[in-house]
Amino acid sequence: MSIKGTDFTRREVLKLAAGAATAGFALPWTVGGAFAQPAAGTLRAGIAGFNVINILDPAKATLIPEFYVIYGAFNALLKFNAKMELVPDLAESFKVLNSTTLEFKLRRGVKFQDGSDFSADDVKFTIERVADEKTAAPNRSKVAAIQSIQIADPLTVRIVTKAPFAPLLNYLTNTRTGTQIVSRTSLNAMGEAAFGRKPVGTGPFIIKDWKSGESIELTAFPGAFSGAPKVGRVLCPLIAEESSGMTAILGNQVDLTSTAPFADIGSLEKRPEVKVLKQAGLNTRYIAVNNKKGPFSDVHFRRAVSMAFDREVLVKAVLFGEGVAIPGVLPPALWADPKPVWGEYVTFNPEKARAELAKSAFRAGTEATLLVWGSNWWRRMGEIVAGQANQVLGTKITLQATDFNTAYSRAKAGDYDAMVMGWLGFVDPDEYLGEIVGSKGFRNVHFYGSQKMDDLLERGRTEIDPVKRKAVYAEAERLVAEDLPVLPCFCSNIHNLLRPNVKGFVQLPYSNFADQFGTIELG
Amino acid sequence: MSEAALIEVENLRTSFAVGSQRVEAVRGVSFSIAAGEVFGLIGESGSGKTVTGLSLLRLLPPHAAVAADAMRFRGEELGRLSDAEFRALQGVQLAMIFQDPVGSFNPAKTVAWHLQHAIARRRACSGSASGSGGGDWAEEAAQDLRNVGIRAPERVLASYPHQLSGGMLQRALIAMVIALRPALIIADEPTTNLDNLVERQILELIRAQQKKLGASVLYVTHDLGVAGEICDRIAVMYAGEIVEMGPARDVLERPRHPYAQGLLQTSASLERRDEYLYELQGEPGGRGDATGCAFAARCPQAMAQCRTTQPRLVEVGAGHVSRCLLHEQ
Amino acid sequence: MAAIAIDLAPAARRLGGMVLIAFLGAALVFFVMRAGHGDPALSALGDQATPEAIAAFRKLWGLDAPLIVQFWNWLSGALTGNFGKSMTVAGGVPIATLVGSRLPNTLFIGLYAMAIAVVISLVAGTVSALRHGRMIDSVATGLAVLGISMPDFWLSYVLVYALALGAGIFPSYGFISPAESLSGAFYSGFLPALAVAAPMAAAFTRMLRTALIETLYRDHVRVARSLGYSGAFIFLHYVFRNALIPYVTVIGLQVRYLLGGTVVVERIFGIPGIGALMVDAAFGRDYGLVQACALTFLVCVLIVNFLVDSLCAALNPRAT
Amino acid sequence: MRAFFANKLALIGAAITGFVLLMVIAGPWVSPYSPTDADFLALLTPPSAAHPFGTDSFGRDVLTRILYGARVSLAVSVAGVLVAALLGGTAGLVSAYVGGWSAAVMMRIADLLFSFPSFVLALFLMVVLGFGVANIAASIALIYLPLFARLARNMALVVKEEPWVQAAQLMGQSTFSILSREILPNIAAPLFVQIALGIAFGIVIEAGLSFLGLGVQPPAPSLGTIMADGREYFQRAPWVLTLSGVTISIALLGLNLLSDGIRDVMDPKLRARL
Repeated sequence: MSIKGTDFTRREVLKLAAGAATAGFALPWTVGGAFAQPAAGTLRAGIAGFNVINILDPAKATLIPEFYVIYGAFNALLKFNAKMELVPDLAESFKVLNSTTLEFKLRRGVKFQDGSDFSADDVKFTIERVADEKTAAPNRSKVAAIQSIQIADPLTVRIVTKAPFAPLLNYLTNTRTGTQIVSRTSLNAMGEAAFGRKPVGTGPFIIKDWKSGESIELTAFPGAFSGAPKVGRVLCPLIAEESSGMTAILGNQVDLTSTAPFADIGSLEKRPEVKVLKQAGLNTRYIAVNNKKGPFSDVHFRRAVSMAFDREVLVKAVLFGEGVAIPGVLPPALWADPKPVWGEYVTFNPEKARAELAKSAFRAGTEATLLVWGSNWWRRMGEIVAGQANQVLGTKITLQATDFNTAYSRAKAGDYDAMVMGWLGFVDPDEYLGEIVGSKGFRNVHFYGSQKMDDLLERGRTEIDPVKRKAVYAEAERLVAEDLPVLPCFCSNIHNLLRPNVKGFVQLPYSNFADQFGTIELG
Repeated sequence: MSEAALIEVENLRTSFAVGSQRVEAVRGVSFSIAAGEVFGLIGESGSGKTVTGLSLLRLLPPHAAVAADAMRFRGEELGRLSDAEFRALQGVQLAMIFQDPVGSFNPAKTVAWHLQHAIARRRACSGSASGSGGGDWAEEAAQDLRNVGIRAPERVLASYPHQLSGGMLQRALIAMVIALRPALIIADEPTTNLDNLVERQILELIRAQQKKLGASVLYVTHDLGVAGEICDRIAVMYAGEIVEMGPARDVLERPRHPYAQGLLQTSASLERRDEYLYELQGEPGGRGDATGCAFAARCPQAMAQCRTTQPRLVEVGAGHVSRCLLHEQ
Repeated sequence: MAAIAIDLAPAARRLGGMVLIAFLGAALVFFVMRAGHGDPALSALGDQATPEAIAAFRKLWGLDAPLIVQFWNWLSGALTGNFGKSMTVAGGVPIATLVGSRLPNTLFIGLYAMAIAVVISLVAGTVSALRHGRMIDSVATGLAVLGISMPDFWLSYVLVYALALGAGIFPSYGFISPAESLSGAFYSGFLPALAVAAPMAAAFTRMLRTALIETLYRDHVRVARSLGYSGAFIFLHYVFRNALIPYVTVIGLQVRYLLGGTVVVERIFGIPGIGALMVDAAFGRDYGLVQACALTFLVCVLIVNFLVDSLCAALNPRAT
Repeated sequence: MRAFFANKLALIGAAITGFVLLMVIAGPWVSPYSPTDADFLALLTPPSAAHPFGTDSFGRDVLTRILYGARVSLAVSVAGVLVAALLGGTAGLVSAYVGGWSAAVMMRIADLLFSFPSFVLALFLMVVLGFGVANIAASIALIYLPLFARLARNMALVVKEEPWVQAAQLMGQSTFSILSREILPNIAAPLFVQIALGIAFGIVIEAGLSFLGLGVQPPAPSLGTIMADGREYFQRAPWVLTLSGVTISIALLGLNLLSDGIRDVMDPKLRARL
């Protein structure tokens, strides 16, 4: 007989449970206390959608979040004002001596953050360093055209190019150029590696503490020539997910974000606890295609696919309306030209697309792989393009999701058919067209090479007259729409979210950030 | 029932909920045990003898229902006591020695721990210093172990249960119960799992300790030989009822109930190592018709009316009763 | 001395086994990582990398050496505690520093989650075991199963919207390191820890309930009852004490899931921990950093397993 | 069986699991929509009679996508866990019964895999091997392999000593026949429970990976990718994340209750007391 005897009464159970609960909860909750709010005068500026900042040496930085910070710690010779006009920064003025020589008068009395004086020598050092092969600067090509840098006097510097070089002024601005002026004495004293962690510039904020992958802490540089900042300290947490950035600002964990999720702009604009800044951005998104092998090596196939998807749908479904469709690779904001010309091959037209496919060596049922990577909206972009092309043309384009590193290394190796791609934050047409479709462009992972295009691009580089230069790039854009080395898609808006008490942040289309911290006030 | 009875049980009925039904394990058992008396409860597995003991000590699971016309301990009705009041009696007044000495010990604690808490409990109940000995619990524990024949109490005290043999553990268990100085010890087949030699020693031990303390013992067993050795009086149970009860000598030498006779014959046959073992026919514990004698289906002397008439306990000798229609004829 | 040496031998053997497993794991990570796609140079130099820059980068980090040489370089460094520097996630920062600064956060969240899970399971497991088969048991068991059915990333969202953005009780993002402020860490880490804890709490509860019910019906408990000991005493010393071994064992087994869970919440809540670091490192092909993170996780799991085994042995008198 | 029906939670679990399975198997046929056909005129419409779970950012019917997605998630998880059970179980059995150095090596490998935090292992493999259904299944298999190996080994070590196995050995049965006929049937029950639990956790792994963007290839839906998608426009269309999240919880609830129930029923010690 298996009769076992035990039972606990209700009171005993309650007592035991209560005992266990107090024993357990006593541990974590005795500390209690309030969540430490940052001290007043601290701006919490979240860098959202990115969580890697690898290096803060302008000559070596490559990632947009790295430049977000560099903008605020450094100055370049020039910068863009709120109207996106070129204005002097560390230079006081500049003039064109002849078609290959620019002369910069430098500001007097500018101090680096280490207290040393800024002079023409630092300018020469900085630019020569970027140009030096040994530095292996990613932006070397931007200064490769420079023949020499002459120091006329400590506050006058002349830059001589081998040939007329139109983009040069843009390449000397405080954007993703790498030409932000570094202190020769500091860099030599610290060594490259240490400088990359704690660089010394002339900007309004000093990089005080940098926890890799977590946050960067900036403190005001009272001696900045642009004036002492109004906030003493800026904390830039690196927020991996854009949506987390949004919940952070809604929950008042940050005051400002570098980006916002496209989908939520509409609802965020209605909320009182955040202010949404937005405008057309300097960026371009397209389908990179392999011009060397596979179906996309056939221009008719490229044209057929290009006509088979509706760019307006992309804007609606991928960006939730936060952007515009574009027929080429130049962002409209670059030229203040809101109405680019739409060529036949970049306009959605299923009939013509099928007719074009008939001209190609490939037929319905052609298989191809489209690589997608990154956050969800990139995937959606690929999904729609592939889905619509398959629907219209009967092709079998399948998606393959991967991470950016894999996608990009495969693209560089030519081991791909097509991938979603985009660039942002550049300020000169040559940075887009020259690099993306120029035969020597390092963003040309498409193996596209056209003499006609290269000639146009060369003319664009050497044409100093802006009106004529614009005409050259318009022609290049038409050629893009004709040859379709890439399949242009759209250009997206850029966004910043601010708490209502943040005043003085001016948003610029090249995705600026810390360059505005010097003027920000917390109300 | 005599005035001197330590415990009196009248018409104890215990049933268990099995699914939506209730199964009766004890069906109207009455007995009493005098102070200092060893009372044996004998029967096959499933006859209800263990349940009777557990019912007395309130150790049955919640799906068991215990009812009795009376259950008096020293004249006090146990049924009226709350759980808390009853707990005050457990151990120090009414204690139990279980069948399986190995399972009876908390495997995570040493023997010393067990004895320490038993001694502490007794002292707490009997009012700090008044208990026998007082003094250090460890000394007392060692003495208790010596009393049950353990020669090296220090070693045993320091041991965990799994380090000791069954016989050793049973001694320790008895020592632990004795340490509580209970008035009634319910011993539920305490020697079943032990070999013969140890069984004898344990039996003697219980008897000796019982005499020394003047405690009463309710000794539950299926072994008639054991019962004969230790018991003053015996009750034979079958299918939840007492079928025969009387002085041990009378019942064992002159059993009146056919079941008791069968049991005895089996036992004797076992002892003689017969080539053909005498066996009671049928399923042990099986109940016949609800209307008739429970044993009727297996009874070699069953008559027609056995299946229709419930027999009553009939006096068959001095203090000797039996439940059989044969006696009523 | 001899006696001590003998006593230490099994522990030393175990320790040796642990070190071996950890390094085998790191070797596995090393070779698997390099067999896959991707290139750290592209991560470090980014979209504008020129071939010369890539070549310079590979030379700088010794990526042009044969694989086995690279492995030996790494191994010989790692054995002396030198894990090298980060290539692409935190250019030039010593990996040991990076991991060292992140580890406390992960450990904090992990232990916090563990504490929450233990407290919840102690209460729920005890109540449902003691009242098993009744209403409150069904409720507690049901809740426990519900806990397992809320994946941490989904629960994180629910918690953020309910308790942070909705009720405004907790921060919706960010984490204060325990090194900075302990109370701040407890406060800001509550939601992520809860998200990690919920599935574990459920698993612990179920285990504890089963173990308690099993123990509850063992003979020695009934014996203790028969001696008139109080319910709390019996529960503590006879029931709980004996159910502790399977319970602790399960806690040890769950560490694998616990550390896995921290990866997700670290990302969602922006907690600078080892998990988030490893995700970044894996994406950035920061080989050395991935290996170091993997090694750290391995060592954590191994240490916990060792502790749990030791604790079980200490709890179980049969083991001595 | 009676004990199983007496266990109400297990019954509920079985009912939920049955319902989920029915929906996953039959749902896609019943649904008038395709999981991939976009309708750009009906982006992010809230739940309605036509679209009970609303539509997503492509105007696709969320309910249909969830049904297909659950199918994918379930298939990935089941495949991974079954592979793990098969390989791990075999390794455990062989190492327990046959022994030898190869068995020892197998168990050390299992130990090694067992020392990796589960999700870390999965995540690492996805980044290195590439995303995709097959690799998720492989990750799940690798996570579960050591578990099954250990479980099978530990149980087989016990069963091996049972008299009927010893008897079979003495009668000269082949090793394979002893393993498959004497040992396996006696350790099958806990393995089944572990498989059911494993499938539930496999779904969580798949969803977690996909949620972080490392999982199933688009446009194929999985529960994780639908949730990841929904998270992106949660403010605007909360139903996508919420309803897919609730779905995954319901599916897991069913599986967990069921495996609990099976375990209770199969554990005779516990069964006697419940």
